Amino acid sequence: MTSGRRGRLNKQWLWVGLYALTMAIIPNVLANNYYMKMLIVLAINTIIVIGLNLLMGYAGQVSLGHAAFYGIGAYSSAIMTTKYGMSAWLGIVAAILVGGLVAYLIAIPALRLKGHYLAMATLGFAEIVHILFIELREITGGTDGLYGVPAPSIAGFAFDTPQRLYVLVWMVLVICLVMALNIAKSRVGRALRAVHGSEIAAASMGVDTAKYKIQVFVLSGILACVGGSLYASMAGYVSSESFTLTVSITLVTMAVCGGMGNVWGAVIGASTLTIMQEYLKSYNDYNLVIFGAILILAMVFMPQGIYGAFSDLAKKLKHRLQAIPETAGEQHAAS
Amino acid sequence: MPLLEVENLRKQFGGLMAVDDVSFRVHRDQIKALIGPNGAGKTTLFNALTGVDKPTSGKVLFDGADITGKRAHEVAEIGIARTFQNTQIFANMNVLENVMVGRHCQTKSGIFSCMLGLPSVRREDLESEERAYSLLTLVGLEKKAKSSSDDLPVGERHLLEIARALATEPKLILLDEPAAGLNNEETSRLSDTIYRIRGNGVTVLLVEHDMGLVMEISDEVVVLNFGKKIAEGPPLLIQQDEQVIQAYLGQEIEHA
Amino acid sequence: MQFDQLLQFIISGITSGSIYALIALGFTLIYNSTQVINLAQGEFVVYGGLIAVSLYAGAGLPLFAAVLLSIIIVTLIGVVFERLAIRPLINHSIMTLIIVTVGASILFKNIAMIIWGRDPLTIPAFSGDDPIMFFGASIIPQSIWVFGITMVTVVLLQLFYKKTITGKAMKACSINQTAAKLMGINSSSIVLLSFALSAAFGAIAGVLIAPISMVSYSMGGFLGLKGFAGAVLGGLGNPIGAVVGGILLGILESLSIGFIASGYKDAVAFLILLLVLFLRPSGILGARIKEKV
Amino acid sequence: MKKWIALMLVLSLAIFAIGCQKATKQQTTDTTGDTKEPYKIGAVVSATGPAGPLGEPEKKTLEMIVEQINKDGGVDGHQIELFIEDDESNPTNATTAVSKLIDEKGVIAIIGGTTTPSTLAMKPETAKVKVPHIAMAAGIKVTEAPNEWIFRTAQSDAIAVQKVIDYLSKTLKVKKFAILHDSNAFGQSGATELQGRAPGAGMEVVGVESYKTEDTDLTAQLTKIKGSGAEVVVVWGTNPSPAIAAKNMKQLNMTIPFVGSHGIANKSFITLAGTAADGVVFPAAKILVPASAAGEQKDAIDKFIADYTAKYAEGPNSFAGHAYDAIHILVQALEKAGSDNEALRDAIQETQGFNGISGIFNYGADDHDGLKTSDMIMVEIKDGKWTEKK
Repeated sequence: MTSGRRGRLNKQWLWVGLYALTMAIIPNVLANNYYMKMLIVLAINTIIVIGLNLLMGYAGQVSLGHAAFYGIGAYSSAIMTTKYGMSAWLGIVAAILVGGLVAYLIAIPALRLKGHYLAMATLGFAEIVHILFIELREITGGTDGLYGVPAPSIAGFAFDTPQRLYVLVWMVLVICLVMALNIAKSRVGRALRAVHGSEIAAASMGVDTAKYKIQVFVLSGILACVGGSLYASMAGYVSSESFTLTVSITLVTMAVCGGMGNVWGAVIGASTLTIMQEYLKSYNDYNLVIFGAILILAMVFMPQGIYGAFSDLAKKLKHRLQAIPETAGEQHAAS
Repeated sequence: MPLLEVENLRKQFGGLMAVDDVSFRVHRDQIKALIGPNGAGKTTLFNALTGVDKPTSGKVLFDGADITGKRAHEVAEIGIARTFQNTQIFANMNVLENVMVGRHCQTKSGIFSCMLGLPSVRREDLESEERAYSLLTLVGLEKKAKSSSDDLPVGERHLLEIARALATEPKLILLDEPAAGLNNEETSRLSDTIYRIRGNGVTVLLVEHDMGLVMEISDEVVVLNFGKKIAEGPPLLIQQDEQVIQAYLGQEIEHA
Repeated sequence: MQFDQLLQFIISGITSGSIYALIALGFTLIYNSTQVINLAQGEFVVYGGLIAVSLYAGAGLPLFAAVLLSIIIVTLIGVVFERLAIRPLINHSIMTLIIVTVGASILFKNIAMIIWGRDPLTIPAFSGDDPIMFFGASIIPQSIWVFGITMVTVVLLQLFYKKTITGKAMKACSINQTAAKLMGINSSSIVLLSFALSAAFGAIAGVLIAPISMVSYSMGGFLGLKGFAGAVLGGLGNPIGAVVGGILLGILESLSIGFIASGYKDAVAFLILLLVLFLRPSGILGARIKEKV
Repeated sequence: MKKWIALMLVLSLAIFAIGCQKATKQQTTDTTGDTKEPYKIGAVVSATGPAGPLGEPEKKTLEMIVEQINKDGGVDGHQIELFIEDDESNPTNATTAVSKLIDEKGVIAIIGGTTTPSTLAMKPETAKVKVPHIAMAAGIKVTEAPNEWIFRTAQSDAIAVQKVIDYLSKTLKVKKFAILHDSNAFGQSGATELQGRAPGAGMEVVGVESYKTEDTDLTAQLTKIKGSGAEVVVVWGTNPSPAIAAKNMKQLNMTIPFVGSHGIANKSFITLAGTAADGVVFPAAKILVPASAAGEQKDAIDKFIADYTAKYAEGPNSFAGHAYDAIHILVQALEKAGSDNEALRDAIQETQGFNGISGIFNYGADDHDGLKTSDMIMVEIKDGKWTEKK
């Protein structure tokens, strides 16, 4: 039995390796700034959605406010580098610290709320943050935003082109993915899923539900901040318009479409939707009409998300394959 | 010293006194039953004991220590585990993982070591898995270890909850109507399981409607009616208690 | 601050608040029957307004006919939406259904953009633009329409819940769906009815605000957000709570313009909303959520 | 069953959309045989999202003008191939759109964006790869240094604001005014500039109130302004909010003058505000009152209005004018210097006396805005019509 478990784990790391390899090969095939930028955006979305999936898919706590953390990460980096002349690395550290602290402070009261009340609270929080981005002009540059955010560099090597920055983003992405997978299959991952399954039963098993809810909220907030910080380095420019409610909802949509409660679901959801959104842009005014329709259909036909649909399909195929020898034999006899 | 002492416990919801001044003791290695007509306050009492609800007044002592008003997860860590009348299975996990959640109190890895996948985490995980597996064997669910817990029939859900509660390695286990939804054969297997649990040194307090089972396995019975304790004693005495008969008869007349 | 100024702030707040309240009512109905937050609720408002504009200015119908017909059309849209997208998923997770409503809101919004264009449109006020003075504060007749119809709607809804069999069934469904099903209540037709009614409420809000604030294809998200906030503030699931929450939100915004700073009005309103939730996790008039074990 | 119906509905919708797409593509590629390589030009506009009403006419204008130029034989025999990207009013999209245009499509110059945040997001991108960039956004920071590669055709907020300040202090001769502005980039930039310039003209800003673009009622803000002792209220935003403000002022019986921004320089404002629009004064390009222009500029404006109206069955607004100016300035420079980026940039910078819709452009090494306050006029709405206010 334990050997079976080992086998499964190894297979999982095989997937991680394949994924990391693919993500590393793509830039060699599609080497232009545009594709690189889209790939960076895709990777950033993936990082954020992985966090969101831990929060929503595993622990069952809805957040409609992750654009706020995305923005806090981006603004922290931008402010630290452009206003205080710190290095981009310190910007990222600042983003993590500020974002983590804010997430912690909001999590304590907010996670006492349930379901849609929690959704509203996170949404309200994100709206407040968005307004602060606009109104605190001294710090945030108001609606003009902040520009001239430098790219990080190591010993003279600056990650200042999309190609170079992608290397950094790729590393962060793989690290986040591995960490998320580790959490998912661990004691903490089970505790999170228990909180989702039944909060009372989880508590009765000794799971400190409040603690884990706060931890996972802070973790997902930090991942969004990291994403924001990388975004600031890529764009060199930060403005409040990039962190609206629409962005929060898009992130949640990615998590749900990919498949909740599975880290790979987050990867699939973020990648598919990012590519699809960009591709559909060529349809101009019809772009979002098609996107909306696809979204509805995706949910109608794959209510468990893409990952859920495919794992169901795989299971069915497996059953079929196991059943084939007998039925095939019968068919031969009949003919 | 008794394992569990309940002293003058009260729980009030608005104007309703759901548990009213109840006191009783559970001794080590006992199987004690808590019975009473519907709405007598049994589950409320369980909730108050396990920290799901805060008691309005009164005291709960466990192993001599005051645990009144402790939160549910703290109560579990101290050594009281429970099952639920409306089963609270983690439907998003398979059967084995459900039991592994029960190992939570007995393991330590925090979020950082889990994130990094440290060797200690892996060791702990394997240990939990093995222990969970043997508990599933105890309740007879080992064949379903990898199935989705959401597909289990009601009776097996109760068994799974028992295995999960045992995984916390409690000194006292509270079973809330474990026989609900079981057929006769399953019920008799359940009573074997309960004996085995006690055999492993775990004290049992159960709420149950199946009087046959209660009278068969319990050492002592506490009877609640309208939140008040109306009788306590060995099964044979309880069966003859005038007040108890009244309480149950009264209910039957109401129902008819 | 002078009294008439304060009164004007409160009247301004009630004007916007009544609109939020009507939208919040729509949220409440769908929430009660499905536990779903319909993020396309704001689009019903937009369609109500825009279709009325087309019927009035485009097809040349009399104002009241245009308004009425628009409400009917939007109700039908709500019905079709429920049949095609909600019905097949009714037993799936609430998050899945919410994403369906997200998809619907994107779809509706951009179809509206293609049909009606990007510029805001308007219809004339129901009974003129001449303001009415009220203790030194002024109010336009359309605002009275908004407030009045909101009140009438909530009263009718209460009567419907209390006096009619369908209404009672609807209420039963909101309290306990399984039990209602066991009692022989056809919960799927209740869900359909709730979508129809909440589309109608949205459309009513749309035709009422078209003369005051104009309608454009893009305003649905914003209105939906305010309606949702109002519904949560009042306590999800309670129609009276929705109205109280919506109007309170409007007043909060307008008072924070008066006493704090207009740039922060939404921030202040949301901050108070958060504080209310932290103190009363189920809103002002919401029932306490209690898990039964 | 219902699932399949829904699927079919959407599939047909998708096929329909693809059809439309093909149709428009055919339009742009339907050119007569030529030997020279086409010039590829990219544009980023906010055709959808909150800034859609501004970006859409820009897009239409660009398409129309490029079609005209190609029909007339192109630029020195080069056809123009135009690629337009919609940033959905989101600066994140603008940065990727610029890369798409430059790296994938290989454009030699960029026009856009519509909004200041989008343009500011694009600015470092075009500068990095040294592609000439003509912006259509008004924010002052757009052409602030470093501005080697960026020019613009929209009147900078500085000009529009100066026009308003002059009007307030010289024509109306008031001492105190209040500002009501949108909290978006357009409104915030205008408000900041107004506050900065008021003291220099001997005026005091007695109230600054803001609103969100979607707000349904502005009486609360106006009530506060009413109590502030302002002699004029300056409303800085785009439709529909200024129209709501005009109506709300009437409701509150506020008789002080309403001075708008160039954001309401379109018919929509008059339609929405109805009689409340009467007497509203705002700065605008001369396209609103073509009679205010003279000579060649007037001819250009007249022709543009005629062409645009003929093609789209509606009149162009001043945002359409920004696009007209941008594409024409670019084409002139291409004719002069060809497609080499340095040469093209220098040629744009040397643009002198170009008769555009928004004014007569004179770029220079220190001036990438090219317009003066005299290129704008103050317009008053009288009986639903625009007239020049002198």
